Amino acid sequence: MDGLDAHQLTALFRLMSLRIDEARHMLGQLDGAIGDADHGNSMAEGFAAVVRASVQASSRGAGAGDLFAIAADSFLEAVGATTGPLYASAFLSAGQRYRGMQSLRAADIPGLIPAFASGIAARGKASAGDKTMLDVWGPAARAVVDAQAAGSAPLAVLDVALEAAEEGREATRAMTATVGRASRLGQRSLGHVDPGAASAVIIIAALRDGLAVHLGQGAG
Amino acid sequence: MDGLDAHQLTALFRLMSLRIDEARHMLGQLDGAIGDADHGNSMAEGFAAVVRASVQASSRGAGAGDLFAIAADSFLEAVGATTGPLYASAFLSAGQRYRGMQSLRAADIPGLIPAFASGIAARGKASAGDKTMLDVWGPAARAVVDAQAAGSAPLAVLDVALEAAEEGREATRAMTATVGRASRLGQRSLGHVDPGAASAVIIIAALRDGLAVHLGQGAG
Amino acid sequence: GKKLMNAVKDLVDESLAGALVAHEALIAPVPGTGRAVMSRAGPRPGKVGIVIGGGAGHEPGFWGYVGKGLADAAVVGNIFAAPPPGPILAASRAVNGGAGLLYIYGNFSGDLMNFSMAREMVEAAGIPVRQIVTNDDIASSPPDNRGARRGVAGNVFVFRIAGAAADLGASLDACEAVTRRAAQRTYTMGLALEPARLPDTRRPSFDLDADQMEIGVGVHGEPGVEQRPLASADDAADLLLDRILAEMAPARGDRVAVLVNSLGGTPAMELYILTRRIRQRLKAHGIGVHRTLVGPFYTSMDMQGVSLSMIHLDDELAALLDHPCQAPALTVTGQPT
Amino acid sequence: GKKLMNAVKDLVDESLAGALVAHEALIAPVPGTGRAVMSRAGPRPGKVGIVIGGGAGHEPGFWGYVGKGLADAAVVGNIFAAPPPGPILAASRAVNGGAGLLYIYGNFSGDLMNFSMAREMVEAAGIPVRQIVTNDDIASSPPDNRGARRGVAGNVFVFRIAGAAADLGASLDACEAVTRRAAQRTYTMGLALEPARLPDTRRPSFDLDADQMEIGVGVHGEPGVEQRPLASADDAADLLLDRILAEMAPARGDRVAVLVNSLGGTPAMELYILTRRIRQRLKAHGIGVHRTLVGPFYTSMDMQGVSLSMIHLDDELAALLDHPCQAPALTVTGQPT
Ligand SMILES: Nc1ncnc2c1ncn2[C@@H]1O[C@H](COP(=O)(O)OP(=O)(O)O)[C@@H](O)[C@H]1O
Ligand SMILES: Nc1ncnc2c1ncn2[C@@H]1O[C@H](COP(=O)(O)OP(=O)(O)O)[C@@H](O)[C@H]1O
Ligand SMILES: [Mg+2]
Ligand SMILES: [Mg+2]
Ligand SMILES: [Mg+2]
Ligand SMILES: [Mg+2]
Repeated sequence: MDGLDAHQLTALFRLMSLRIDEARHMLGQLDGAIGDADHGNSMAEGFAAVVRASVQASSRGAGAGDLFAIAADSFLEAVGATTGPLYASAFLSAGQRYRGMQSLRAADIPGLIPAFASGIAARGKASAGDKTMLDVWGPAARAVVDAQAAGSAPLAVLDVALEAAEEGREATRAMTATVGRASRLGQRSLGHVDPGAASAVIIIAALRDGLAVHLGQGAG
Repeated sequence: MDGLDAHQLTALFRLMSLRIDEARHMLGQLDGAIGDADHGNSMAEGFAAVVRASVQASSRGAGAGDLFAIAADSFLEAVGATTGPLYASAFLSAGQRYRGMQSLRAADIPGLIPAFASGIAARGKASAGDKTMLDVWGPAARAVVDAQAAGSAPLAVLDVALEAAEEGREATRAMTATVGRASRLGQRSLGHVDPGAASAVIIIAALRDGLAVHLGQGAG
Repeated sequence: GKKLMNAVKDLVDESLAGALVAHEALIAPVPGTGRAVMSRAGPRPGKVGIVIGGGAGHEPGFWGYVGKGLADAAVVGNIFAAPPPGPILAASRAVNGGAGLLYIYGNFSGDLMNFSMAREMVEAAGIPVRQIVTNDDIASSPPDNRGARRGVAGNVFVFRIAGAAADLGASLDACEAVTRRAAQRTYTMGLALEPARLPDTRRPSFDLDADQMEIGVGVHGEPGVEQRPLASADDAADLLLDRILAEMAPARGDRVAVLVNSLGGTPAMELYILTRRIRQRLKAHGIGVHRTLVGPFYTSMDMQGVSLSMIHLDDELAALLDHPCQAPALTVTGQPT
Repeated sequence: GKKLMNAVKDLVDESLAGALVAHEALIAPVPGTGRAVMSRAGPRPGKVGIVIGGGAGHEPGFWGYVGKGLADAAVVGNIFAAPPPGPILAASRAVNGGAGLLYIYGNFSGDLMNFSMAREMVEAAGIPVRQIVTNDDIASSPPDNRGARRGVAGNVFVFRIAGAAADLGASLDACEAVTRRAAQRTYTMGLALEPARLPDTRRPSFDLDADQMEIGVGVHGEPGVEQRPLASADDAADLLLDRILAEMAPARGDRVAVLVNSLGGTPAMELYILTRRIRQRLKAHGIGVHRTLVGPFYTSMDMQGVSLSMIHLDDELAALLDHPCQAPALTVTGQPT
């Protein structure tokens, strides 16, 4: 019962979708302060589309590894915007990592984070400190790699990733946006949490809690 | 010192203008409740134009009796609207009554009211009870005629005219508008004072007070 | 309640001045008055002159409908107040082409009095004048008292018909007859989400709660006939359309033209949502739509809300609607739109 | 915060559906997607295809600029969100006339990414694509970093130039070159009196006190660059114009075209007051105005406010602006306007 098949991976996506949906207004408000207030809607619609497509694909017998490309497509076409291409790249990069796998082992799950980080970095070409979601995905990915190298168990890896993610999110407060919509505010973006950073933390937390549930260990 | 020359008549118009201007917002609010809220502005601009034209005309040596046609014209062209033609007719009708007079005697002054009433009635073709300014000018005009027939002094005549005017204004509350803009409200106009009735009372009160000042008897 | 303006007293003159420069190729001031504009295309000898007008605050009404194939002159009063006879007279003289004049204006006591006074003076000068007093606003009086109704956004169709007929060389009698038929076959109903605010006081012209809409508003901030809880776009569209269809009573296969009008503060996105519903329902009724106009054609300053106007066409009216025109607020080319 | 709408999730689709019926003679859906429209006049073999687009909420942007002499297709995303590659791809295929495609869109990271992804796919199918990324909003970044600026209402001029050039048969190279020059010579600056309200929350997209205005707002409810006390119309016009003139640096005798744009909730009366001032000042500077557009051309839902756009013309650009076009939101006839 250690592995996640397509249905179980879909359940993981559903948890992400649920958590993002709960945070929809909060994310909209964060985006409103420095952008156009739609980040909550974009993320919520994107993940809802991912869940719909994953349910269909897994009921057609798709393998867990096949879901990522499907997720990429459905997120992208439901959302467009900045987050559509970024998370589509994230899912595609994960899809490459897990290509052909019928189910993912628990030990494979933390690897999602570096995969997402590299997909987002490749598409968005942001640098650390630009006040974007990469300021969460980047540190979280490094935390995963370090913890795996130290031999930590999957959930423990995700625990340190989440910690790094939260630190990354808080660090965006002190950054001035230099890419994306908020960059036009210049110094006025200072003091505000980046919305994309905030939603990234929610996804990572859902990943951790979803894996914990799957492993029968409850939410952290 | 009993008569009013053009300058003194202009002073009377100026008092009307002043009083109407003070009531501008109140009249706008009354009109807002059942019409388009512009009655205060229309009346204020109309009387301001009357004063400007009368000052010019009297400094050019016009007689008091000549001012009325000039007032009619300036009121009309400054205002348009419903009140423009109505008060233009009122002034023209007074102009006919006082045609050729260099100055008006105090005893001539109350006659302004029936002159105004007949001018307004001729132009607007409203009936008593239609909830218009005529529900003030009509009763006030009858009060003037009755008091003059009874031999009252000019100020006393204006006192009873004002009383009748105020009663007429209050009576419009219980009327349903059947002409003018407010007629489209049907029963919803009930309970509201007609703005044109309210401004008519102000003019009559200014006429009374202006004559009192002129006669050295102070405001009533 | 914020507005971009300078002194309140200059509001009308300054916005008119802006219209005259923005559309200088199409319209020009009428000599001798600051409150009337005329078409650069007119007057044409032998053509009936069309003079329209009313209070300010309805921009692009009325100057937006002056141009070739539309009105020859527009006269503008103070905010929500009929223009006095002076500028009407000046406009009448300026656009007289020797074939008589047709005045078109909404049914308001002020407009009636001032245009009638001007008409008397113009006729005294030997120029024949006919008047069409529009009364398309079905909310403002019951059908058996149609003559008491206000004239509102449906004016756009009436101006259009008169302008086209005159441009095609119709006589004064013929212009008057077809314009009167157009006016009789035009129906409008409006609703507001927020009242207009008067420029001087910035106060709302009527009170409306945060969850209410006002049904049957006029275009001068007059209150409507009832308040209802704010409805969905589809329900709002139905409410307007049902009332109009009930009076117009078109048969399957009949044709109409439709105007979904912003009262000033309602943006295009919302107008088009209503348009969609209205067109769906007309289709279900088997009613053809010859032309659909959507936008701020006849406003009530910054009022938030919409009005729906429909004209019940016959072949002649439909053809006149297709006749080319070019004016600041309405251009019809030979091409389909 | 009241809006006429049905379910929030249907807002974009329903308003697009309304546009398609209201302007059915001019625009049609692109096959295979619900989020793109194409001109009934195209595609024309041998003509460069112009594809424009961006988020919804800017109505009549973007579909209002599709028609003969303007864009061939417009792609629309969710509210204030760039469209995904799918409908861009569908539109590209639908309007390909064999002479290549020109994409024109505003400089936002979402639009850049999605249009670029679509472009890769279209080019992989053997159709050459060029892109013009507009950045006319001078408030959004200093002149030495013009490439970081947003693309806003000045798009109307850029679409117009590209559409005219393509209609006249220019090659893809030539279309791209003249459109790029137009984009480089276009400047916009906006200010808001009231923020837009998002349809789902009805919350203002930024906070603004009752006596303040927000200078340098974008068209997506992004906050501007500073707040100031609400100014008179003339001062507001000066503020916008001064900034634009400082960058454009036109010489006496130069010519421009002007767009005084409502951001959604500002009525015509106010726009024309600003227009008057802007034209007066341009005249004082000896700058000729070739064309003036006034109205809700590029909105930000129901935001109250205005933007001023100006394009610094040369002979070729001026001639292209005069080339006839017919689209839902802009008709230019052979006649002067
Ligand atoms: N180039 C980029 N790389 C990574 N993340 C980015 C980039 N540009 C923007 N972002 C992220 O996108 C978020 C905004 O997303 P969203 O509001 O959905 O899109 P939009 O800005 O198009 O409205 C920002 O908070 C930021 O985290
Ligand atoms: N036919 C009429 N005869 C007399 N008074 C009238 C008539 N029609 C309207 N009124 C008066 O005009 C007043 C409204 O004037 P005003 O607000 O200035 O004009 P408008 O209704 O054109 O905005 C009403 O309160 C009423 O007293
Ligand atoms: Mg955003
Ligand atoms: Mg009034
Ligand atoms: Mg009025
Ligand atoms: Mg966005």
